[in-house]
Amino acid sequence: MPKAEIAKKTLLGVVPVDSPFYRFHPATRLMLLVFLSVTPLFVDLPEINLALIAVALFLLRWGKVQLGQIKRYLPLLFTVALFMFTVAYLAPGDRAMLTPFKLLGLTFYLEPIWWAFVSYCRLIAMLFGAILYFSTNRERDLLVALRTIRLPFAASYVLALSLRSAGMFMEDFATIREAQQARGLDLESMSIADKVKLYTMYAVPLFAVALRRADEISNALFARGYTLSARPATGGKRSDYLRKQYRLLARDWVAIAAMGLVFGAVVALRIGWGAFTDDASLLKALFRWGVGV
Amino acid sequence: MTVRWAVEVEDFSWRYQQAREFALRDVHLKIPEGSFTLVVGPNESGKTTLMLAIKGLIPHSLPGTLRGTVRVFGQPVEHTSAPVLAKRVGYVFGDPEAQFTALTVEEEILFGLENIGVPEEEIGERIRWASELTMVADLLDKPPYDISGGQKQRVAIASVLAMRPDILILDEPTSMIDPLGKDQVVQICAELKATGSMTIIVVEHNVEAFAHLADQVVLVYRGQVVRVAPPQEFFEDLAFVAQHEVSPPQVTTLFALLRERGLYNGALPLTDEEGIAAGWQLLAGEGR
Amino acid sequence: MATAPESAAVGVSVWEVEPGERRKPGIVHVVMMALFIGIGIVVGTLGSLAIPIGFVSLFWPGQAVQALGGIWFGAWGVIAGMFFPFISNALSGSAPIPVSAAYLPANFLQGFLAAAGFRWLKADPRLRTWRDWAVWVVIGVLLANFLGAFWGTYVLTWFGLITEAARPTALFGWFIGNSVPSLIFGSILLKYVSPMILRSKTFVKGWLA
Amino acid sequence: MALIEVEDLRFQYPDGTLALDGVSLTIERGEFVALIGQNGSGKTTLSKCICGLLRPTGGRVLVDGIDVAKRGVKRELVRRIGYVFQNPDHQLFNSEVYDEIGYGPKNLGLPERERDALIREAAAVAGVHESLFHEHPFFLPKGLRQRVAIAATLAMRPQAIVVDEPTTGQDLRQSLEVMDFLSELWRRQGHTIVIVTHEMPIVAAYAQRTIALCQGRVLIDGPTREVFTHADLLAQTYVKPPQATRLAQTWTALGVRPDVLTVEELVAELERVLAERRGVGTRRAGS
Repeated sequence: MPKAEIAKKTLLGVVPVDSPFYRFHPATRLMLLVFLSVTPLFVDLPEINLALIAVALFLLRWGKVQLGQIKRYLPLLFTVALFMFTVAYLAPGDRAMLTPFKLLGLTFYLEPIWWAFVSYCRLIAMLFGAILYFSTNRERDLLVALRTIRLPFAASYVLALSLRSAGMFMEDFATIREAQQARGLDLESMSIADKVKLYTMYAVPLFAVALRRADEISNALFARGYTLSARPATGGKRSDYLRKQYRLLARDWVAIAAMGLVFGAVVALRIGWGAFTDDASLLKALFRWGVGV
Repeated sequence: MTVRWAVEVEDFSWRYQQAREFALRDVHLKIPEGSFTLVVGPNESGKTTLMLAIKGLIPHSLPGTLRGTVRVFGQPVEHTSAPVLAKRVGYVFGDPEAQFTALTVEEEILFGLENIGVPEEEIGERIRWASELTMVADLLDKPPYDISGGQKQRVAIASVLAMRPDILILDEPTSMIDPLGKDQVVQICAELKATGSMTIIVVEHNVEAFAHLADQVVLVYRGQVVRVAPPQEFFEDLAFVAQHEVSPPQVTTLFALLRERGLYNGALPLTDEEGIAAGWQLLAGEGR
Repeated sequence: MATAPESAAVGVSVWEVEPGERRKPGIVHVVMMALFIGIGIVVGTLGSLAIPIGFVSLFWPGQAVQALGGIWFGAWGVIAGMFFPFISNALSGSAPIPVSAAYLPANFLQGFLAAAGFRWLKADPRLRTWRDWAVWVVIGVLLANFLGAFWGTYVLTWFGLITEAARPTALFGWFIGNSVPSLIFGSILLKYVSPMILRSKTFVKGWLA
Repeated sequence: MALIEVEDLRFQYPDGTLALDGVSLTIERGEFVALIGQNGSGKTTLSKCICGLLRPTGGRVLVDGIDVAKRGVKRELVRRIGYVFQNPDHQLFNSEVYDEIGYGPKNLGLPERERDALIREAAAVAGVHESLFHEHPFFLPKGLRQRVAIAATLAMRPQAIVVDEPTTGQDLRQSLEVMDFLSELWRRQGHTIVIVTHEMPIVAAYAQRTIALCQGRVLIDGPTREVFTHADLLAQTYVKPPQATRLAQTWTALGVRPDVLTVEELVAELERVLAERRGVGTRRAGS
């Protein structure tokens, strides 16, 4: 029966069983998320953001993530693009100041369309940071990382508990849905209005279960000596066994330093020298040439 | 030799805040150190309330009206803090799912250890000890919600055992799990009893599985402790037991009925083994 | 409807602390906050995935969760409402972390306004009178969502995700798109779930307990 | 035609676990069946497939001739088979007991008068007193909530009901109450009853027929009395026959029947054997 596992389920997604990422400290991996999510804020130049996306894709491959998994983000990537370009088309701003061009018989304006493209590249680059993170980190890694950067135990504990409870509610949700079907609810032949009412039928049992669970869990916490301050019985500092299982190694420091340097350089170049604006974009030139303006 | 009492409940009454009636009335109960106690009685009779009082959840985190005292190793529970109580009394709840809060089995086990201030150097060793005893050592890396019901219950026990409490309370530990899981929980209890270092209290409907381990059986009925006796003696009066809505082991009922019919006059067996032997004696050994 | 005789005396507000009643924050509040973040993650994620328009929440029942959290669980609920969108946005891929961070003030307001409105004006979360309804609709839904949409669209233009010219339209769309599910989803929950919450230990009368 | 026909049923969960691996069986009208087996043996999956709550990945289930996986048959189906969940909290969502029980009939689009009659009848049968009709189900004790859940299922007048772990967490009296009540439905009203359970004494005392599953296949299926004589086979799915049966089986060499189910039966059996033996014994004593 046991088959060779290549992927492990987590509450938030799926991660590979074995990945070169795991050689890095969870805090380093969290830094990568921050780096990939924040750097695009300082970059307009779409080439660089596209390059960051390429880097994220490369890292996904390198990290042995099955690319099939990120398919679920595709509809979103598409609708976001559709939305942004439609907005740019319908509400371009003061038309007198803009450069019009024709395509497929419609009149577009260069600046808003181009700006939508620039923003889209930036947004997707940031999103890929999160996709990469949740595809290569388990919840436990997130906790260790947060504790390594000295988030108080109580806060990281609430986070762990809420992630765990999100998982439980997903399960409850599935059971509740079955329970409603068992009572003659035919989802397939329902109108939208009925589906809205459906929310109550899910929400009431969901909250009923949650209220009972709140009682049970708080009793369980008391039983195991947890107090609001999360300070141990002996007074003094709480030991942190989990965090001590991980050590920041030379390669972690190198990776963090590299990301820090690149980020610092980007910020300095952007603010000090006005670099990474879209003026320098070859794609923009290409685009202009393509639409003939 | 004087007996040291692990638990002394004196004149204890308790009413939950929104309830009209007292859940427990004038309860007296003493549990000797190192003993194994089986608590029986119908649902809503006050068994769990009594356990919550020993654990200190009453009155520490449940509102209500209290009379009398509960002492654990001589100390009134009311004046003992949660972390200190956690070291004294371990509590395993009936539904293992409901007490899990961590994302892996290992974190589940170490959570309590950090709460009671066990130093980091010792934590690893305690995790190993508790997980081996409960046969969950190979699950440490798994999420606690992604394992079977029996495994969940053993993880719950491990996470309490790791704190090495002086008293271990198991509140209906087998009610939610499959037959294999039940057997394993009973086996763990037997092993713990054999080490002799812990005072164990088990609340159960499944009397059949635990009766033979018990030093004393406590019957809670309508908010009162109505009987405390060693198991053999406890099940002697089957009419009394049945009247209080407790099901004795089938083997005990069997021989009690045979005795009523004048076919048997030995001691009432509590386990398969005792029953089988008594049966052979009865049928093959020329009756009396 | 709510014509059944209630044990609570007429005129006694659910927010009144009864004589002899001791209220202090406990573990159960922290646990409920965590569970509520969990519920928010589920509702928020499913809401975003159902109609994937990404960062713009055109049909996002999450605001209802924020408002209810504040009403039922006071500060605990407001905090929960501030942080669950971080996770649900990341999970559904609908907004990257910096955008989620920029939404924080709006997330705070969307929970806080309802919480404060119900407490200050002594409105009943079970929506028993027209006055309760008015407080809910005007403060909990319309005002909260207007401010939320105002700030949210500001964030979007700030990140260059929509054009300045599109902002009024986006604001209007966001406001309507969030108010409608809030009104439907939130009203139903207030009506049907509040009776359970009010009788539970987790209900918060003041801000912390 | 059998009420429930299961043909080569397979079910694979999205994570790849094969829960059912080719199950075939038929359940006739008016049977009282127990589904047993270790956790993960597939009993809950099977019972949910039978009620059309899970869509099988292979094979099919016919209830009264209707393929349960077909679209648009839900309403047809609930009038034939009802499912009671283990945790009533997952099922109850109305703020009054009366509406809760009436939810199913309302889904079926029945007129109010007819609905009211069904609700009152189902409540009476399930032991939910009319004085509870306006209570909030959430605040009732667990035993009562379970009854409300059963009443809600009964109100749709299904010919068969499937109950998942009816006695888990219940004490002696409550277990007997629930089981006696199901037994009554079966005996008096001719319902087909399927229970999913770990409690072998309950199976022995109530179920006419027992189906043991192991790793997604039928391990053994037959009259309960016969099934429990195969202790070695049942051990594969970690099920032990009730204590009375186990004891009897260790005394077969002494002339005790191996297929007793309850303590009462065993007492009678021992009396019989003893009486015989005493006859033999006196004779031997004389020699």
